[in-house]
Amino acid sequence: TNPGTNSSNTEGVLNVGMPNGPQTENNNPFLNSSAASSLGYRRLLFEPLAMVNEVNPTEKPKPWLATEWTWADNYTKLSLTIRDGVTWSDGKPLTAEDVAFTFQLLKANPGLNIDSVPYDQVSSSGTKVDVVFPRSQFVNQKKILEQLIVPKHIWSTIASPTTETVKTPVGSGPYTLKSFTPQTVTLAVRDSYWQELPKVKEVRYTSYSDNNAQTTALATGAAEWSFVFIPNYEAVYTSKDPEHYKLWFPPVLGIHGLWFNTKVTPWDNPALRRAVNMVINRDDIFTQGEAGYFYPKVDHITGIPLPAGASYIAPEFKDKTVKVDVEGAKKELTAAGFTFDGDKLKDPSGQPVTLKMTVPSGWSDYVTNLEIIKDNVSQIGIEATVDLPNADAWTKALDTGDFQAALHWTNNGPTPYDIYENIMNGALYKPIGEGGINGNYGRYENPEATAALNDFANAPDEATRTAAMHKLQQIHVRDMPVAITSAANAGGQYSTKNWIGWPDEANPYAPAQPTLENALDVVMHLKPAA
Amino acid sequence: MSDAVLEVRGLNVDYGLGDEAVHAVRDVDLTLHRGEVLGLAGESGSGKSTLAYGLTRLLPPPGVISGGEVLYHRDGGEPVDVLRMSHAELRAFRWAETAIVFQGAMNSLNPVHRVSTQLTDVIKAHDPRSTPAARLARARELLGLVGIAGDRLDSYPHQLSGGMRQRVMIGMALALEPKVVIMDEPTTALDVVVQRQILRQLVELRERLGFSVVFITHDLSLLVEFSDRIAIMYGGRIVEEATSGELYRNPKHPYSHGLLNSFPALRGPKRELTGIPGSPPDLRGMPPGCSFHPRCPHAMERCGVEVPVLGVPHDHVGPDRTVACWLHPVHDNGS
Amino acid sequence: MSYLLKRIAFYLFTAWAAITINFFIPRVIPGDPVQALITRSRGQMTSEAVQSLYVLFGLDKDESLLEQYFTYLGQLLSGDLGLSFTYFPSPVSQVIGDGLPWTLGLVGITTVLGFVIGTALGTGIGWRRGSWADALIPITTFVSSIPYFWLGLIAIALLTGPDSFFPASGAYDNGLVPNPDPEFIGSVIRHGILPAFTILISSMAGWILSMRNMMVTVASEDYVTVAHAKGLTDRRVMLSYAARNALLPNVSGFALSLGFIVGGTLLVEIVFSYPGLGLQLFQAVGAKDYPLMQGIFLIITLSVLLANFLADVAYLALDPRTRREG
Amino acid sequence: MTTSTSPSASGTTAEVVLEADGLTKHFPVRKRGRELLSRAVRSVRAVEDVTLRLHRGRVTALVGESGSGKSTVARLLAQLYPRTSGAIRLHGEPVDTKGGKRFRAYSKRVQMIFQDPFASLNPVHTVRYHLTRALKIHGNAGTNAAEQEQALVDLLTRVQLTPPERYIDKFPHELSGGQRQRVAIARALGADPEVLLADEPVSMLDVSIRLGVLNLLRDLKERLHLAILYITHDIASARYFADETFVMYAGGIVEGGDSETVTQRPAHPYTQLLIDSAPDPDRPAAEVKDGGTGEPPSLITPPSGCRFHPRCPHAMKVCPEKAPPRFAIGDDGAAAGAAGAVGDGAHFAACWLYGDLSDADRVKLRREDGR
Amino acid sequence: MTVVPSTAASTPAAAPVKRRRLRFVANPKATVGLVLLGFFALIALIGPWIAPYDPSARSSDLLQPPSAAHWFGTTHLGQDIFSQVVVGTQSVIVVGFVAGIVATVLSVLVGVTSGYLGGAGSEVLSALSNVFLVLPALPLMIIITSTLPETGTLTIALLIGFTSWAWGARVLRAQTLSLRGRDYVEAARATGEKTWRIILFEILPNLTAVIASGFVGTVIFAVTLEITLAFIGVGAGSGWNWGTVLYWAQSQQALGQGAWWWFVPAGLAIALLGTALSLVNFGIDEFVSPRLRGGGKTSVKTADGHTVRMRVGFTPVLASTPVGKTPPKVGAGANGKAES
Ligand SMILES: Nc1ncnc2c1ncn2[C@@H]1O[C@H](COP(=O)(O)OP(=O)(O)OP(=O)(O)O)[C@@H](O)[C@H]1O
Ligand SMILES: Nc1ncnc2c1ncn2[C@@H]1O[C@H](COP(=O)(O)OP(=O)(O)OP(=O)(O)O)[C@@H](O)[C@H]1O
Ligand SMILES: [Mg+2]
Ligand SMILES: [Mg+2]
Ligand code: NI
Repeated sequence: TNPGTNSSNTEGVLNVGMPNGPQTENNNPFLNSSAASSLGYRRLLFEPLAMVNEVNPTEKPKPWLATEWTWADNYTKLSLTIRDGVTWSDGKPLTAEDVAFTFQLLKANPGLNIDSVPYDQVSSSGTKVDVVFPRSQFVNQKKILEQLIVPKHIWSTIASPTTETVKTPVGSGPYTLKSFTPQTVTLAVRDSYWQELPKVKEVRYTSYSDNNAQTTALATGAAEWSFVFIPNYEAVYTSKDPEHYKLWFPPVLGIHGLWFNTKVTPWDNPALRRAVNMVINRDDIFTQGEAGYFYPKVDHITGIPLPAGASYIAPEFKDKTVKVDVEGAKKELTAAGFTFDGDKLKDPSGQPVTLKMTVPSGWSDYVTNLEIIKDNVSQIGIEATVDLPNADAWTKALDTGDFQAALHWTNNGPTPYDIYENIMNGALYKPIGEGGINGNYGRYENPEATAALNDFANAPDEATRTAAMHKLQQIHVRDMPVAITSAANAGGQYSTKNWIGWPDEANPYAPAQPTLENALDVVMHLKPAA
Repeated sequence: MSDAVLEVRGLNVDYGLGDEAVHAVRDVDLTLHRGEVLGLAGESGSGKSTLAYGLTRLLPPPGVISGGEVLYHRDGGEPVDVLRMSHAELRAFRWAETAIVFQGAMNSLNPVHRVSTQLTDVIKAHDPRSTPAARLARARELLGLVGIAGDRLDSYPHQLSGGMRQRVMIGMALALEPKVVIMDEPTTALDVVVQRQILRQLVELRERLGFSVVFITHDLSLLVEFSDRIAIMYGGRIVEEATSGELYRNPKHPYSHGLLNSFPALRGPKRELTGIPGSPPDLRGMPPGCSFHPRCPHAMERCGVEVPVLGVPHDHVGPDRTVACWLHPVHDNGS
Repeated sequence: MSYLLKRIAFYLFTAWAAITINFFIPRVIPGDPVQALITRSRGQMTSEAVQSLYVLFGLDKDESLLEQYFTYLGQLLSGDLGLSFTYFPSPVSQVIGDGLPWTLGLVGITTVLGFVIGTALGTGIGWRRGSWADALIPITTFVSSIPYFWLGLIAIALLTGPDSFFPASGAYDNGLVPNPDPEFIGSVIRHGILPAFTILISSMAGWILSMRNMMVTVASEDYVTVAHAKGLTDRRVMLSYAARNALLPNVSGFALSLGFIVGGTLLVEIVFSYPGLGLQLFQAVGAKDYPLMQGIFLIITLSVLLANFLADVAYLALDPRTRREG
Repeated sequence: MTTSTSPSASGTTAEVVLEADGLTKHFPVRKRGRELLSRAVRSVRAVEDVTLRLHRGRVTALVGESGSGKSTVARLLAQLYPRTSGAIRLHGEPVDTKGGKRFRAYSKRVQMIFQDPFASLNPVHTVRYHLTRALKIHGNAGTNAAEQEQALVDLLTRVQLTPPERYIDKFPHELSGGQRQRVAIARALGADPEVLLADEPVSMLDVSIRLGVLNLLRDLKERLHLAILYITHDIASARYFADETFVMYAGGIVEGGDSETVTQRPAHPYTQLLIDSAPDPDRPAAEVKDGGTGEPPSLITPPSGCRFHPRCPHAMKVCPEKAPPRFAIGDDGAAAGAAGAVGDGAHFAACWLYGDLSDADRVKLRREDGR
Repeated sequence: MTVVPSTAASTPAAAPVKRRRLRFVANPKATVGLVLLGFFALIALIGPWIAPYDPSARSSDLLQPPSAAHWFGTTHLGQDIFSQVVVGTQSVIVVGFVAGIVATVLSVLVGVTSGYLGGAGSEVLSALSNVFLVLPALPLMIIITSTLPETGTLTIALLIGFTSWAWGARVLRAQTLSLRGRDYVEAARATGEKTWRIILFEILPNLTAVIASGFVGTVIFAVTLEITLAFIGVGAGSGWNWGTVLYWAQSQQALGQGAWWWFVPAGLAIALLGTALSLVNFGIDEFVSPRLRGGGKTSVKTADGHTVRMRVGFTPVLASTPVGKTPPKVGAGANGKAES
């Protein structure tokens, strides 16, 4: 038997696992490259101002270090009230000054400001903090509220915060770092905390070297909480202990889909893109490529994941889902001047239509998805191939527009804005051959769409925003620059053997992913099983 | 014969098995007497080395002994057949009773061990109770015997000259004071000065220790000068055996005759060298009858049919000698 | 120039050349660490955020490759390996320090063990050539041809499980902190057995074969026959005469294989999630983590050179002939 | 092959073909241990100041202890080693070739038979290949296949490998040592040289085969007027086959002259030792004198003066001090001429015993024993 | 003297050559190896035609164990694993042999030249091969393959070839150095041979064994490397090979799912190919080094029916009776007792 797993029962230990490979002692909460971020334990050491539930983005954020916040001047000014009675793990009290200092730190060190929030003026007095921004931060609300706060008395002494590995992290969270090894990081609960102390006395973050090892750990119970892609999860994971082994992968507002290069004939023709969108078998992709859970199926015509984005759907698209419709697709094509030569599809100029889709060679789920799409499009006479360059070449190809079609993802956010912004923002447009962008890989150029995006981000009123959002949906449905197949997820695998209280379909209070901001909220909810 | 130490009877040695076998030594009968030097000469490939190794069962595969006896006469004991010994008996017998000096001294010494190690390990193997100090002293003494300073004990073989290595081997051969020392062309690679030094030492040691030597060489002058008796081999058989003086002055077998007329003399008037016509036989396709007959100037019809028997020629008077040639019909055994 | 200086110059040159190649090759790859970071994690990032990463990694400066190269050489000379990108801002030396002991421990020990056991078996099989022991040869050949990652995976599938003695991954039990107490050591050993076994099985076979062949060759040397003639015991002839000489080529092979410890068994570490240098290198390569890659390459280069040097020395020590004059 | 290609068949037998003057060869020695750091360069002084002439139609024997540099002299003469100093002249023309065309032109006229026939034939090539190459390189292969075949057959016949068909397509390992040695000789003859450097061409053969090869060499000398350098350990064969004999000791020539004279009336103490040591069945064993012991000298740090002096029973005070020049020796074996003025083919010895010395120099270093 | 027609004289030449070839085939190990290798080569050649399915084609038989329709079962997409393995053979064989040839040619060029020439050029070449020896092969391959937009089979093969010659060059250099001093090389020089002829015709033929076993070694190395690369998802390219099969099996956690059929065939195929190559290598070794030759019998039967092993130091005695004499009454079993 494995003593490592046994002991967790008795000692109130929670075993978290991530498939991220060995770690190096680095607890800098600002840097994504630190072990604290990679494994997610920074979320238990440091705390945000508020918790945003991505699974249900319309829900009001849960106050955390800030008890209250108000936006003013069309989201260019934020006033925060900081909670009283919070102490750092070294005993010093947490004040508004610490919060202000954190924002100033980000402003002074662009390297730390991973979200690139444009902080302008930051001031604090008493329990109040005021932050002023140069432009509307409507779409950045979540990022700002989720910012982890660090103690001024420690960080002001750090000469170079960007190259600081923070060996002894001092935070306001309920846990402190107990021990660090490249394999396992152990956190222990503090003596005092501004809330009721969590039931989990110790959290162990183990880093497994890859998905296989992580899956095995989940299956054996060595890891109780994780976020990993498991092919055929029933066979490999849940069947080992159906009563306790659970997974919950709610969709969030971000997508994966087949991006077309809209500047390459014949794929510059929206009718062709729409036709392809109509024949993609999303069920196969979901069950075979995404193992029936990982990236939830998106079959709404607007590409917005449901139910997370339900409130944003334009009325005309309500309940409009895409089903495989080969005949419809063919009709659409012939209407647009395409012809069929026997089985083969010819574009209006008479050229046979082929589709070269690229995906990095090692990405098994994407490759599987493309194999499925390849099969699907052959039904409308398109001869497709799947090209498997290496990840770097692929990244470069997308960056410079040197591709026909590729599976890729978008950013996610609290609204569908991030999805559309990534796909259609003209500000990100670069001609084929030029690169250096992060979005609009399909070279989609439509001033109308760009204007709608700007409206949504900067509009002073809700009505303009709604109108802009509906506009974006119409453009998407019409032009279909990306055939969206799946949603991004915020899920996780967990075991209810030792701990209960996890978020799930019935109680979606937070995403189930152990590295997201809500991880602390999840741990606070956990109770020993029976 | 009462003073024999080693008696070889009907020894047959093959390389390989069955039809492919090369019969390298056939029906060899040979007696080595106590304290004598028995020279073994013959054409290259006539089986001299094979015979020497066969005596102690040291032939490498695919060599096999297909028949015969090698009787070793222990002091005062019953003769034992070397070919019937178990491996353990053979190990105990080797070196303690018969030692061998191999053809190439460079290859006979293990290049990675010091001379001292190689000298002492043989003593240790046969006398495990001896102390290291005693063994080392003995090794030093042995080197002294063969005229090498004791400080060479710590040398590696490659640090010694060819002559010195050869002498180390001779010293090693004497380590256990064996009764028989077999030497296979021990001096071919050396110049005459060194050769003579070594042989002189060997003669002295033999006089002191009283062992017998089987001495194999191509150098007939050396053989005649150095050995008491000489056996001539041809085609895997012994064709003639006599005391060295006898053989030199009066070779009976046409092959011996030819051999002795093939080497030039350093002194005296230059004599005519006639050599032996023809080329050596192929062991795989030995001519029938006397294997020398295709080259023999005196060949008779009978020579091509019947193998001549090695025996004392009936026209012979004087000390022991045998020959296998139809020119010299032999007495019946013992008569 | 004396021989020794020449030798040193030769090693220095090789080291320099390898370091230079190791510097340039990763940099001619398309893409950069930031892009790789995003792509690899299917990360989501706005264009401005991407820029902040360039700033963070110090990649925003417009330095020519050559300038970077000289900066790198300068840092190297002062013993500074730079900061890793993947684990930014952890120093490369710390990352390597975390992985190296595990690699050396697991792969190092098994390499040595494989050599020792393989050589011993090879000695015996070669000495008894023609006996039943020869039947082992085809088996060994087959076993040595199995890719060891495959062997490892099968071992994991068959031998590990919730109730198994063998853990499937890691170097020690979760929650233990490395320190020399019996629990930790026991745990390390338990975790090491399976990976060690796969390496052992596949590396041993090679040694068996080469040692066996050398034994067969050496057994027919004259000095071995002499040793038999001397009436030494079979053991003594086998070990002190045949094996001692047959060992020589194996030893230099072994010394060189020591050099491949770090780079060679990456897959075992991947398959068994063993937190060694190979795994780190694999990740560094995927992440375009130049500093870490170079750091590990440097270790590999140095260890291969060191191994070469050891091979020289071992030969000198074992074979008195190489110490010969003229 | 015709004999007409060789120069005037009837010329004087004393014509010098190849000449070495003051030939010296030092081999650098690999350093070890502590010496690695020192600057001193150590070397094996394998050949030191050797002067030698090879005559048309004459066999010159070179005898001496093993390791005295005989093979090195032969290789130097064949231009296979660069020499440290000294000169080599072919028909009076100094030669110094490092390779390329001029070396090939030289190798056509001067050919060498290597000491070890087991090593000097490439195991992967047949007799035919070895011989064809020798013929082709030097343009003796004729113009068509038939002529080439004829030339091959001629060569093999000449070295008595008959019938040629039986040997022509054999690999070296299928030949006996004597046969190999004869193939090596045939190869050298294939170039149709003027000079043959034969390095122990019969060392590995038993006496009967040895005789055949030596008779062949004599025949070549007589029919083709080759100049032959015959290196051997077998002094008796030198007496029989060589017109002139030189004796080498530790890198230098210590005595030379007519073979019969040198072997029957050796002048130099080393030659005397050598002749005395040679086995001789006609000599009663008691007659053999103790030729002195002692190891051959190190060539890295050779003894000063006369290199033989540490072993010489007649060593005098001058011997360790000055290296002796060549002194001519009269027919009775007594000193007969001044140093250096030694005529071609005349008997000489490099030993102070035959020099003009003051009495102080003649003081014996050790008690003379025996002689 | 009669002119012997060249045809007549050259006929016997065939005899020794034939004998040599036969000896190689006569080695049972090499024969097994060659047969296996031939089998794989055949599959490589005709694989695409004999494969029952398109290896990439999906079907509705998801993750099925071996059956009559799918001999090696199916993948998570319903692809036929048997077809994948069969079609994948080609890539493996091509990579192995192309890489083997490239590396062998390079190692011969560098090793032999640097060994024979000596001087500064030799030092430079030797340093070059040392540098390549020091470069870590697998990581380097991972890096280089990511430099190239597409890594087809041939690219991988060439890359492996160009990065793995150093070991062979080193061995060949050492061998050449020792051959250079051989008398027959000197003798060829003394005969007047040109340098290039000496290298090509005197030295190279004597290196055949080293070159051949180096070639086989490189083939094994290249095959393993390709499969390893494919297995970790680098340079899997678009084609199928055994590594790709394993890669898919691994990424779909086939073993965890109990789909052993996904893993086992490709792994065994690799092991079999490796074994075949090693066996051929044995053949080469034993063919060239007479001392390793196991062709002859290693044990013999004595006259009294015992089996004795032939071994150095203890020559077997088949019958220890002088011919024509009656055996003495000593117990016959005492001699020739095998010791091992
Ligand atoms: N392994 C072997 N296989 C087949 N034949 C062999 C083998 N070893 C030796 N022979 C043959 O056995 C015969 C006798 O060889 P042996 O070595 O005894 O001759 P030798 O008289 O010692 O010759 P030399 O004077 O050249 O040393 C030779 O003709 C040789 O070809
Ligand atoms: N290539 C070399 N490098 C270093 N030393 C050498 C070399 N060749 C020969 N020597 C040394 O030069 C000396 C003379 O050697 P050489 O081969 O000329 O002797 P030799 O008279 O032919 O001896 P032998 O009669 O044994 O053939 C020896 O001490 C030998 O060790
Ligand atoms: Mg012999
Ligand atoms: Mg010589
Ligand atoms: Ni007679």
